[in-house]
Amino acid sequence: MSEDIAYEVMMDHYRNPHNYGTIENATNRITEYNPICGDTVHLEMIINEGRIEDIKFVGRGCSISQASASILTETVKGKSISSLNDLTDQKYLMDLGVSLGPARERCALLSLNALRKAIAGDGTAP
Amino acid sequence: MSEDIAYEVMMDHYRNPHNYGTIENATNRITEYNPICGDTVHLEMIINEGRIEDIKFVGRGCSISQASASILTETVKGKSISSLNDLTDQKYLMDLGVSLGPARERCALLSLNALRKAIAGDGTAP
Amino acid sequence: MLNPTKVKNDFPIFRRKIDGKEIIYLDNAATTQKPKSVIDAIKDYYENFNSNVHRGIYKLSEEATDMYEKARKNVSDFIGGNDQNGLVFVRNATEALNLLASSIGQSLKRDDEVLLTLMEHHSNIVPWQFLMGKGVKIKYADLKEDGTLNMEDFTSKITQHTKVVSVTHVSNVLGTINDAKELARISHEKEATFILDGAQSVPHMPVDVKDIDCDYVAFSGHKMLGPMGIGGLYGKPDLLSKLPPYMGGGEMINTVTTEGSTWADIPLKFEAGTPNVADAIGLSAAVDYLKNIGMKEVRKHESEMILYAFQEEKYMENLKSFGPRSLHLRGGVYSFNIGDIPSFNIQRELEANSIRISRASMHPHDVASEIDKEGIAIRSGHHCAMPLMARLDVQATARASFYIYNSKEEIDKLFIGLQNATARFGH
Amino acid sequence: MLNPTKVKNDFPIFRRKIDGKEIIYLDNAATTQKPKSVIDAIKDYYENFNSNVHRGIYKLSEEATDMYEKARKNVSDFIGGNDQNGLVFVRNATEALNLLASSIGQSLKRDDEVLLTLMEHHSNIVPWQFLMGKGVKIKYADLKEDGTLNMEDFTSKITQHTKVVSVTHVSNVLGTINDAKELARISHEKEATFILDGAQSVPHMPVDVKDIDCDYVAFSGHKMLGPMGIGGLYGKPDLLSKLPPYMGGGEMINTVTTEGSTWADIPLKFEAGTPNVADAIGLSAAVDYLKNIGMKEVRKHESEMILYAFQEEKYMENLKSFGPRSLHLRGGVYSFNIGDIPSFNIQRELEANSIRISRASMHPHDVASEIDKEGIAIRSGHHCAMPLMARLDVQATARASFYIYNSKEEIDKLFIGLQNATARFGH
Ligand SMILES: Cc1ncc(COP(=O)(O)O)c(C=O)c1O
Ligand SMILES: Cc1ncc(COP(=O)(O)O)c(C=O)c1O
Repeated sequence: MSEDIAYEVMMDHYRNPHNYGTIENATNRITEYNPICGDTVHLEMIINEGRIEDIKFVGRGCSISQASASILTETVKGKSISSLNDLTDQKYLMDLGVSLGPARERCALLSLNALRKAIAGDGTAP
Repeated sequence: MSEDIAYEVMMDHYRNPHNYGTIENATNRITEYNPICGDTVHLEMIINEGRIEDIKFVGRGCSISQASASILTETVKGKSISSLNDLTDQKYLMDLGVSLGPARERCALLSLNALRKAIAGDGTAP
Repeated sequence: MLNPTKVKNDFPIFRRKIDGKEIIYLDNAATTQKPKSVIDAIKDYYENFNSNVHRGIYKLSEEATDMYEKARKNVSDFIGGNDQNGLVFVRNATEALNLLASSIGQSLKRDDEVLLTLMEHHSNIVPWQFLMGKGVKIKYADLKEDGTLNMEDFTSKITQHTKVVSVTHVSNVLGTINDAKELARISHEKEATFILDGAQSVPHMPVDVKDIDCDYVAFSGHKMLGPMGIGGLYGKPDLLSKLPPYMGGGEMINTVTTEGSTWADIPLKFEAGTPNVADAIGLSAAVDYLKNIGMKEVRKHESEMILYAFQEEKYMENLKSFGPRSLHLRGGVYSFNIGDIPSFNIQRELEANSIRISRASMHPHDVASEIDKEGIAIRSGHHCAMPLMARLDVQATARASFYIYNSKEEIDKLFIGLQNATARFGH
Repeated sequence: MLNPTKVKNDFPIFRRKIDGKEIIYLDNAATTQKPKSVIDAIKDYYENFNSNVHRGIYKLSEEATDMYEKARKNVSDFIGGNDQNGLVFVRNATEALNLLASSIGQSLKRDDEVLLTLMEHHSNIVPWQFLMGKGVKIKYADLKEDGTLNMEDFTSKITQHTKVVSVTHVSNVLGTINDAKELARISHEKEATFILDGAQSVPHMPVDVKDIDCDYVAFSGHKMLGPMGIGGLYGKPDLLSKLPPYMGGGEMINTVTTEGSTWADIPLKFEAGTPNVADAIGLSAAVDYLKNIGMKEVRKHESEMILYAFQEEKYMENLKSFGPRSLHLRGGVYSFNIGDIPSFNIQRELEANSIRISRASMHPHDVASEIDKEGIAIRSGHHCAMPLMARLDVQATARASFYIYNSKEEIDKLFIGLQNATARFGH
């Protein structure tokens, strides 16, 4: 995937986010916030027997942070929690396929960090 | 007076200080201390009807601070307090006749500052 | 009249091109670029005079001490101080405000009040919040819709419990210029200490502490062409003398024994440890540079820049800019958004039922990122003023802030850049 | 092997002559001179990269942030930290120690004890004394006659009330090298926090925080070839994370509302306000310079210098030098007096019945002044260690302190200068 195409994919996710919304019977919820810029992502998910059965997000922020949230939910929905161990920051950024500056990388990683915290139980639930 | 001679005069005061000692019935006493270097001058004096009737000092410090104390006691003994108003830092340094760097000027002024404070009543007495 | 293109020649950094493009630097409220004379002053110090000050009896140290104290006098004079002992060198405005909150705070008690405003920078909020633990109350005067301070609200919130009023002279987001003199008058009427956060005023307009009659002023060297790592705290000498010290250590003492210590006179009482002599001298060179231009000229130039931005913004669809429109109430700070960027609220987001980035909106980060591609540096985010963001109900803004090397052509390029960015983004 | 004469060529200041004489700079414990590479690094930053860090989305700010964080890693690695988040940039060792005393102090209660030693610098005394107001007790471990720490006294003074032990690694007066590892071990056995004042060790010998197992270390950039205005506080990351912040403001927060605030992660939690990016980069260049020489070589050179001073001092009548004689317990600091310079005591002075400057004594100020005339810079005074002066019963000492650009020839000149000075003074 060329970087231009990857960028277009991201912009598409930004304009037409997937899994946008909340989940009534969520088991884990979290609102994560980037102190440097104020970008916000709120995640809700149902975790059952070590698997992310459903996940949705609501957010407000720049294209990178919101597109990334949309892509992340797509990526992890249905996956086992243990498989997340392999999803390092670096791998995730690489998968996105666009080269971001260090400042924007933090935007892209916001939802992944939120997800990790929610799973670790830092979020509120239900 | 050439600067060399002035310097010799100072060294003479340092080696053979005038008015060295204490005064039993002193009206004003003060110990003044240069925080930058630790030089110390202790002054004792009898002030009567606005006049410095007697003044002595005890001290420990560099040649400049101790010579200056000796010279100062000579200068002000018998003088009226009001005449001290004219004895500014600058005049005093000029009268000493040697050019000191800013750091050593503070040494030279230690006893004059002590005198002013003692007269203003900052010292202990009797 | 100030010629920004000529001024620009004095700043080595503008010789640099990034990806073949000239640098258009519009983030001056964050930090400013340095003229050659400032860089040279630092270099000259390290190459010819470097040594520790105040205690050395040898030549280098005497020279360095002399230069350091002359820098103090120069900076003190610049803000109208008539006693250089009222000028304490600190790292930056943040340290100055922490010093004040901590040292003044020692005498504050439960239910004493500190009055701030909703347009303060975090540096003039958090240090005061540290005092909440012992029961000190922090109040915030509100703004009016035009972005100026709501004086009625301010006056109603200052009470006989108010011990400290601390207000920014110029908002780093709205550009609002507060009436420091009037705020000082009201504060003193209530016997409150009046502190001015001068971080955004001292670099940009004539500031006279005597005329304002403020008790303390905080400012940063790096925001006024000077080096990083140095700033100023001005205080009325009699007040400073009574204030307990902040940090302890070398320089600031009179005597130290195992039983306890006594303090040096001001300003050294507040300068614990080896001071940043090189950067104090650098700041003094910055002051010389600014004096040479003239602070009235600086102010006039920035007014013209803002006026020009007001004229040109009209052609940008969906652009909303913040802050007062009257030029005499407005510094050279220009915050704006493309469309609405409301603060995050799940309920609200859900009702809108989608990210609702209507094509007309563009998040300020995206704005900054996009125009960076054209070599234009602006800031985006909360600008360390989160309570103000909440008050304005925005998540973030984009901000262009002007200084003496910025020209109208650069504003043209900013708006062209914005046009291009929204065009690229909008479909 | 280190060749000081070659090293000297890297330092522009030594090209200067004062009154036709080369500069012999022997006041390195106060501050050190700067190599060209450090001055260039600062210049290069201001000329090509200057901007505010951490928040800008544009290129300059991203580059500056990257350089700043690389500097942090370089400095952290230099002292053996294995997590750069444990390295907080501060102004100097004094600020680091104040930060620790203030932040750790928040959890100290009446009758908790802080154990220091009698050889501490004021910067490691006064900040702790600030806690006496709330009933914290400060104890001081004594020295032995040879100028080393009295370990028995130290061990007897550390109790179950001791919450903090803070000790200098190397005395800035005696040159004594304390056994930091052993002191850390004893402190931890008693569950006390162990703080090392590394101001005189980090510049002069290999220091490995992991090996020592100290909880915190404070040091100053300007004493290790780096610029003024920057220094380091190392802390074990888990301890630092739990420590409350010191200053409040920009950078160090996570959220700020009118109700209160939450903090950023370390190290930013402790870096309120715009950091001194330029000088952090300068310090990193200094670290590179030192790494290139090798800290073992630095240490060896200074040992040789001290040994040479021990050999040459014999020819100076009436010279008394202080501090341990064993080279492995001794850094490159050489304090001495010509004759006795006891501390001031009216009774004693009167008994002697005159100033009693026997011809054999020469006050350290006079010593420093006289040899300054020959271009040699040494310090005289209490060296910000008044409790140590009281313990040694001296009013002041003269001090020569060595670094990588000092040579044996310079020590020769020092002693010749002293000979000449006493000769001029003695009659
Ligand atoms: C109004 C205001 N106050 C205080 C500060 C803090 O300045 P510094 O980060 O230099 O301490 C700033 C700068 O961001 C500011 O704009
Ligand atoms: C042992 C020791 N600790 C602390 C300090 C304080 O260093 P600074 O003045 O750079 O904060 C010094 C320097 O004088 C020192 O020698």
